[in-house]
Amino acid sequence: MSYFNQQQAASNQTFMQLEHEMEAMTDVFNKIISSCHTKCIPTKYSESDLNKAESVCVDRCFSKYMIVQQQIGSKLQELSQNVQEMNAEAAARASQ
Amino acid sequence: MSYFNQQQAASNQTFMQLEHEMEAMTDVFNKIISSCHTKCIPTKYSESDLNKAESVCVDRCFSKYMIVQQQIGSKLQELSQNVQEMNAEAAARASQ
Amino acid sequence: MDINALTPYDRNRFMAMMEEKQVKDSLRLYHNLVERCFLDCANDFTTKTLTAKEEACVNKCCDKFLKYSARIGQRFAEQNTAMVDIQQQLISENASQ
Amino acid sequence: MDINALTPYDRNRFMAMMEEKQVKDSLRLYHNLVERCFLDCANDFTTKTLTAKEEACVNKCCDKFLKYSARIGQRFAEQNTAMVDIQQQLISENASQ
Amino acid sequence: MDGIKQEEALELQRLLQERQSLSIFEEATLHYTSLCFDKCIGRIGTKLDSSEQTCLSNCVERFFDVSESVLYHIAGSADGPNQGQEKGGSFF
Amino acid sequence: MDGIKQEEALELQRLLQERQSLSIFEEATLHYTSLCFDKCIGRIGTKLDSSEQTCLSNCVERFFDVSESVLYHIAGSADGPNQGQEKGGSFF
Repeated sequence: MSYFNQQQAASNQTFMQLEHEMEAMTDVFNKIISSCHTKCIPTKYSESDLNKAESVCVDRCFSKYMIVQQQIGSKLQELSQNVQEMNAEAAARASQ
Repeated sequence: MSYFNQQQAASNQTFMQLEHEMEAMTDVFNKIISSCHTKCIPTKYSESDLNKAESVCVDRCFSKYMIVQQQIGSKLQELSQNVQEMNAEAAARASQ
Repeated sequence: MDINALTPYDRNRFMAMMEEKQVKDSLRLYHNLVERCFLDCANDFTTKTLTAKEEACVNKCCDKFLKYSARIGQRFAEQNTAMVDIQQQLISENASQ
Repeated sequence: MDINALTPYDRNRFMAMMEEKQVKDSLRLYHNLVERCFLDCANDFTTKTLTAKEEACVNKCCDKFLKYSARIGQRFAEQNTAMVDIQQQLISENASQ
Repeated sequence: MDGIKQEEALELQRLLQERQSLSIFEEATLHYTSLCFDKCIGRIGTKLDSSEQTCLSNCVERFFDVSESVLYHIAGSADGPNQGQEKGGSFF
Repeated sequence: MDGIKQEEALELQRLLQERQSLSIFEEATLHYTSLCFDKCIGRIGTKLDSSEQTCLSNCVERFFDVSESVLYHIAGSADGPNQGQEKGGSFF
């Protein structure tokens, strides 16, 4: 099987990256749908359309979620780097 | 492969029934834990033990859940029988 | 991510994946809607069918959720232009074949 | 369901299944506890660690949930005596080997 | 597969089907039980009172009514809220 | 597998590992984002105010603190609330 020639390997890699990205985006989308509905849409349903307040809330909720996501991502990266640094220091001390 | 002799087949069937039963029971258990906690355990955690009111609530909540489960099961069976009867009648009419 | 690296075979895989995703998303949307509108609107339980008030509530609940969901989708697409461009490119190339 | 129909091989499979289940249940319990006690107890967020009050809350939250869970477990076992008997029989037969 | 006779194969198939349909029924019972319990029963009193009983006996059918209503509603507005979704496209 | 050279196999392995660890990081980001968003942000105002900001910057670490606390607590009471659970047993 000559499946793994250069071109097909590159194509497959691109496909898998796209697939992975789509999946991650779907997960985030669904979390936002859930969280922002709780915070912005009252449950008494007096009308079919989103009124002005609800629309504004939804837009703001979305931006905030994106900001929070970025901050959490940075925080996790910072914390994991700290762990890596601690491990490196411990390894350095152990080998002395 | 003589895997499917009588004894082993019966044993395997028993095993799969047990496995299935355990899985179903675990699902019900987890649903009850979730639902009854909401209804019985306040979130301010003033003490480590369940007080009398909470214990009584938990016991009652559990029994009620079991009763509801039985009622829902009967209702679903009744509804599916109705559908089967309707399908049988429709088939009988169609073949005339 | 170089889209032009995709072979015709993998382009088809991508289109198939998108269609499958759309089906899954529609199913999920349906189940979410039913559960939400049931929890929020069905409160009477004394009649043999939904009351007119409950039916009206369910309709508004659906409309509102769909519009809400579309708005989030718009904001989301604005945020993820790269992916949207990729999708658009692959779809139009597929359509012109 | 005839337990005596189980061959020694399948009895071992059952014991292995039970152990795996216990591990899964413990993990689930842990994750549930952490999420619940975090949501209910962590409210300060102005300090670099949990406050003494928050720590105390987490401890009580854990204790309460474990006792609550055990109580439900007891009621559940009383309701499902058939399965409990089966488990007890298989465990004691396994122990006496 | 050696040793599997025709009748055993048919028996196996029947068991698998049975287990599948039991499983779907069990899934439904599990789901509607927790849904209707959470919906119909508020404060845990001494026993299930009549309004709770009424709620429970109508719960499943009202859920089906809502399912039907939502499906009809979505199908009707298939061109509306899905603007931007072309065939095979998503754009979320 | 024909046609796969040593170097391609190593490259594939590296990519799989990379994808795995990215995935764990992404999973964690997804989970903590929704948790901290729901926890720290109540009413949606014009912008994130300072108390919300403080909450967010401390949220993840407080979650780890609670995880540690719970783990320590469960490990300590391993003989208590699990009465009836014998080795391999369950009794729920």
